[in-house]
Amino acid sequence: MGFSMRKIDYCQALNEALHQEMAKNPDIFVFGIGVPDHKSVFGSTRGLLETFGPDRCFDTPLCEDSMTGFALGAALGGMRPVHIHIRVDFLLLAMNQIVNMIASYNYSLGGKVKLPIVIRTIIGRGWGQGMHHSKSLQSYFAHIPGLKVVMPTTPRDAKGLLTAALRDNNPVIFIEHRWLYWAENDVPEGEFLIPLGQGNILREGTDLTIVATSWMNVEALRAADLLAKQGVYVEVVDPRTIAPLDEALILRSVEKTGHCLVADNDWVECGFSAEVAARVAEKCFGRLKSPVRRLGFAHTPCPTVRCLEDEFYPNAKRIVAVIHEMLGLPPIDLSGEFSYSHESRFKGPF
Amino acid sequence: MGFSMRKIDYCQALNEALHQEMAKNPDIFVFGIGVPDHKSVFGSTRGLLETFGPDRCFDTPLCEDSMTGFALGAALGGMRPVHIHIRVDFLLLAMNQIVNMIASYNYSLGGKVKLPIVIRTIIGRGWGQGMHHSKSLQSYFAHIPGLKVVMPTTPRDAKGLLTAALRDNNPVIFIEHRWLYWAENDVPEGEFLIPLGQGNILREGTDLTIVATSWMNVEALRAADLLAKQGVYVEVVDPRTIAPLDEALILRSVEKTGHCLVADNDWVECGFSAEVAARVAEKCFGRLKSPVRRLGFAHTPCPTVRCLEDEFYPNAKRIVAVIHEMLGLPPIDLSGEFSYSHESRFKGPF
Amino acid sequence: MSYPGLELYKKLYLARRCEEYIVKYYPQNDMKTPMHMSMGQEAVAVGVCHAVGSTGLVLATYRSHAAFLAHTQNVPLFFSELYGRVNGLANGKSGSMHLADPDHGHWGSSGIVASTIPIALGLAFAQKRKNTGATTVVFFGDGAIDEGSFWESINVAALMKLPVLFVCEDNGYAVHTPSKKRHGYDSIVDIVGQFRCATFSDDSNDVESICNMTQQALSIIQAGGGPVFLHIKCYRYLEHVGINDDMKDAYRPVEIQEAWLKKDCLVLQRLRLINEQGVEEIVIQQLEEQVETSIHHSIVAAKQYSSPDPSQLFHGVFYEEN
Amino acid sequence: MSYPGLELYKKLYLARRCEEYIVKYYPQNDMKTPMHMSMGQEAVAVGVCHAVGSTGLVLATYRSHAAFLAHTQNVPLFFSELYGRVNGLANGKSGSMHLADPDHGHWGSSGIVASTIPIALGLAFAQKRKNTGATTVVFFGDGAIDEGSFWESINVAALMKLPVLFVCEDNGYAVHTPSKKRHGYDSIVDIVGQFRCATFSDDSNDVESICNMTQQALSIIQAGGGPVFLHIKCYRYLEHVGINDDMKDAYRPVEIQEAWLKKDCLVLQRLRLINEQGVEEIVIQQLEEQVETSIHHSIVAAKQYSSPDPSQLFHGVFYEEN
Ligand SMILES: Cc1ncc(C[n+]2csc(CCOP(=O)(O)OP(=O)(O)O)c2C)c(N)n1
Ligand SMILES: Cc1ncc(C[n+]2csc(CCOP(=O)(O)OP(=O)(O)O)c2C)c(N)n1
Ligand SMILES: [Mg+2]
Ligand SMILES: [Mg+2]
Repeated sequence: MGFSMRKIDYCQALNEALHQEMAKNPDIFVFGIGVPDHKSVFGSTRGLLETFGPDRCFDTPLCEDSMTGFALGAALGGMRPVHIHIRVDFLLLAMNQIVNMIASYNYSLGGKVKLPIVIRTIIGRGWGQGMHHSKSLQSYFAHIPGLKVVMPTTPRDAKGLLTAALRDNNPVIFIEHRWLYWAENDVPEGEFLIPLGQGNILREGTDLTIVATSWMNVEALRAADLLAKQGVYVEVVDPRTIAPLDEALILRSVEKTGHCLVADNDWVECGFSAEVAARVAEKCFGRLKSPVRRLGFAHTPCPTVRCLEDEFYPNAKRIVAVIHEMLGLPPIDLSGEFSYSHESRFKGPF
Repeated sequence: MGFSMRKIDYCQALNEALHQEMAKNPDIFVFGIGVPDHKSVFGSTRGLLETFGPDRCFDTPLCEDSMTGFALGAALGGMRPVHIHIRVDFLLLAMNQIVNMIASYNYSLGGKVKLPIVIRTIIGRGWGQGMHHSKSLQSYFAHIPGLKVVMPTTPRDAKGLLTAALRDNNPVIFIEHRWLYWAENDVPEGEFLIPLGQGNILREGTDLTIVATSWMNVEALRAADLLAKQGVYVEVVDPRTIAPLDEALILRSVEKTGHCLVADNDWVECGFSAEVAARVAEKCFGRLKSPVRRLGFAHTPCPTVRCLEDEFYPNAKRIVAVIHEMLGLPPIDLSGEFSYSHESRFKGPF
Repeated sequence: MSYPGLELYKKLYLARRCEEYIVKYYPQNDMKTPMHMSMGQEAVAVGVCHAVGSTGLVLATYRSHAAFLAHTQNVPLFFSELYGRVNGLANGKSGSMHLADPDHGHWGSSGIVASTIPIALGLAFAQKRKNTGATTVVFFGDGAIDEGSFWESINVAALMKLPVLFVCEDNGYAVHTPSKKRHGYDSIVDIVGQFRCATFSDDSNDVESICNMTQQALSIIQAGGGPVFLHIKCYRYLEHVGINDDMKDAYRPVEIQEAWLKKDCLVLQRLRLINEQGVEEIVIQQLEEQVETSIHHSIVAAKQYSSPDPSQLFHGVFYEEN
Repeated sequence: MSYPGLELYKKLYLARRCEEYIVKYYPQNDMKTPMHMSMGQEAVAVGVCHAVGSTGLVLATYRSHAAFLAHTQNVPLFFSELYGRVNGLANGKSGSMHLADPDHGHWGSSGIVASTIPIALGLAFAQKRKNTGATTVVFFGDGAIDEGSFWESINVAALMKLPVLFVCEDNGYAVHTPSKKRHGYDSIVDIVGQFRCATFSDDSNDVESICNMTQQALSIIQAGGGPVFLHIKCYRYLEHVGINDDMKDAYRPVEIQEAWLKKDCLVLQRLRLINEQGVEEIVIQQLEEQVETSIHHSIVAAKQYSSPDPSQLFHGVFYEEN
């Protein structure tokens, strides 16, 4: 049970959490479309079939709705299912089982049973993923009582939070971002757990708080770098779990900085950014030096062509520009700065 | 095309809009589970089968997902489908077709086609409707670009907005509240239309703005009555369309009153109430006299038993209590005042 | 009980009388929950649940009463739940549409048509993995077979050879819409039979036939032969939801109702006990009284419990260790 | 064209060569859209679309190219869309996975498996209501038939006798998972045949057989006989998504690939033209060159258009009058 560190990537971190927890707990099994194939969900389920056998790592027909019901039934039967979807968009086929059934099932049983269900799902982006492979939907799940919602940003969080999700006795929607799969940082080797409901300060700062989710933390950190050159120090707060939300951490940061920008990896309208903005505006009332601002996807379906995709997604430069507005600073020329596009890695086929 | 008025109820208003528009436009047809049966969706589709025949008013097998795709296809083929669901909860089976397909279909065709699809659906409440017959979900639809979302409160609005929805060339989710079906007021006899995207001031006031949706407007008006006795005059703003939102109307009201409570007929977390609160807090920054507050369903599944149902739903008394807090007024005893429960009408069977 | 058919009759009688009490007391407006009555259809739930026995796991629909009572016989908590009392199965949170009693192998009912069918797959998978030998039974109506999740579930169960018994309670209607207006085929049994899933059908309304048929089905399942689909015709006596007769609405032909009334499952079984199984009527009457008394007591007891405390609202959303 | 099979060959050749050009130019990273290649499977799209003719309405999947090209032959806008140019079918918004061309009766492709199947129902209903006489064709894979919406749609089409042609392009795999790991039955055709839906199947990879079979299907549909289901075996030459061969991944047996390569649909049809239909090879070569040139020109032209203006992002979410 060492805490010795070494650099691994987000994908390996997810994979490691699964290996370690499945070795410990024979009730855990992973399943879903393509889960045991040679591509192993971008590598995140690698080795599970070989190590734990086809009873604990298996493929399914294409039927998201009924296999989600399957997960619920397996949990009722004392198992700990992990249902994996290669895109969040496909969960829209399973909303009845997730929202009508899973979320309220325990309530209808008087709260008596354990319902350890993990739904792992991946946000796509770039290279023409387009309107059917780019959704995020954290607000859909956070809106519903009875679901926990997790969005890890760093490899360390990916491992620690997935471990926590696998040990939780309640349904957890675990949303990963495809572009984060290549992120690398220090991750403890042994088992370790980050409790659900604890946010994380990714970077300390004094001048403004950015609350960011998933990939948007990468953009926020990059914006923080750009702003630091100007002597503006922003604090980047990653809630990590969307529900339950670590409101206290967010509020503490905003109390300190007096400014808050929410950069959510999703559409803005009725999204998680609205929830954070509403809470911050209410709870820090009178102590905010500027109105809470929000950034998210453009309010359009996600287009395929790159030049429109670039407009669709907010990025570090847009964050910088909004922060300049918020702080009353003159705009600066960022045209020389790069933007993330993962062109070289995330390209055709994909 | 007279504007002569007479009192009819919400259900008749819906029915009248359907009759008038179907008579005008042969491309409109209504369909869905139980739509032409003798109960005619609580009476709202009454007479359509007899008047327009089984080609334009028909029943379907129980398959929400594919019949929603059917609606999309029919619209592509030049028809104007109206798909009716007796509870909003059942739309969770159709989320793939609504969110992945309908909402972005025109975008994928370059915006070239008309997609006149109306999805009428009803919010249940009371008498043990419970967790599968009580959802509201306006934020789910408003979150997604490409959908319009309407929630009429008054019979007049029901008719005017349904007419507008039926004439719109885009998908409209039209959310009715079962308890409003008995509401009565003056409704023009002839064809008439309330444009989508226009809110309505249901009651003028100077001291505080309540932005309320659907049934919550009834509670808000009742709260306004109770408060008026104390000399507190609240303005009740009904957005009527959730998307596109008449932000200007809301902001104007809040600029006047300096206080805003959002009373949404839904869960609070990442809901429409968050969107309104975030916008008002941002746009009225510095001119608000108190933080924007929100009221909605308790963050639990909807329980069956009455005493818990009463806790689950916010009501006029809770609105009054929150407003007292907001305005710094001492609480008053409301125990003698009635609460709406529609006990006598909305009871078993149902 | 020494007579083979008497236990079956007792369960039929229990289900029927519980609902007759509901009809009687519902107008007092103290059971504030929408009632989808099983009356008329009891032979399905009783025949199947009796064969499956207490180790079986059951999932059902909002038309929950007969399946619940036949499997759990938990009359006291049944009424406590319908009355929304603090000692109810879910402290009044679930009501008639969501009845469940995991301690007695009843894993839930649902207000969403077809939604418990896929849950049965996972429950059955868990039994297989944990080698419990238990069979999972899921009840659903002829409306549920319209839904995609039914088809997906048949495919998955057949593919994975899951120990599931699918029971289609075909009362011919989804609310007021007859099957023929919803089905683009003649025989669901012929279709399901094309999957790797054995099928049986029955339209006798005879609880013993249904029980025997279920036993055959169970032997296939227990031999590892995968899922079995039972298609059982039946007739709903009352309106879709509620306690009233609705023949006045004229959507169901009177002749058909008459035919079914003639083979009422209680009448059939009671006659058989007397005429074929040599049970004296007095024995039956005693049994009936016994059931009657137990129901009566359960109702009286239920009413004496209080409603849950408002703070209960927030409990049970997530799992709570005891 | 005077030879009956030449037009079919031309369409096969067009689809194949367009994709070969994609394979050639994709590495230049200017077509930034995930490519699900039809290569190997062209006989299905071409045979069916040819029979259906230009009045037919087509819906397809993300494996969109062959069906799109066979039905619309709109090569210029096809490439403009793949290159994300302002003159593309949807100004670059739709890319490979969402190809559509309503002006030529192509009503859309989708990135969500099975999701265009129910859309076909409504499109067919509209044709029936408007008496256009047009048939709606929907293409989908063997993976799509796992989804509930497929089953719901077959039921609805059969029930409503809709003029729909369901075309299952069975390449034996959903991504890397073979049918037998996903299907709890032996024959989809036997199952669908139990609905009120005629069925046909083919595993010849012969475009003329497929075209003839489709003509038979159309005569049933046009006579008001309701929907027809075609089950057509085929083989995908490349990886699930992308332009590469993936036999190295070893999830598909080499023998099977070899067998299919032997009956490559272009080879079959080319040989038939020469050996059975008396077409001189030079005629074929001229045709090939002609197609080749048109593709080449389309690509050159597409590249010369500019990308859409960023402001385009906000257009087309809702219907805009011109
Ligand atoms: C998914 C869904 N769609 C629609 C409804 C509304 N509804 C409730 S019961 C019912 C009919 C179901 O018929 P069937 O399955 O035959 O069961 P029965 O009521 O006849 O026992 C319908 C349409 C629902 N509850 N869930
Ligand atoms: C609803 C849904 N689930 C999963 C996926 C991921 N996915 C994309 S293609 C595919 C396989 C589909 O197989 P099939 O229908 O046979 O079509 P093929 O690719 O073989 O042409 C899968 C699982 C998806 N796009 N949509
Ligand atoms: Mg029925
Ligand atoms: Mg395939």
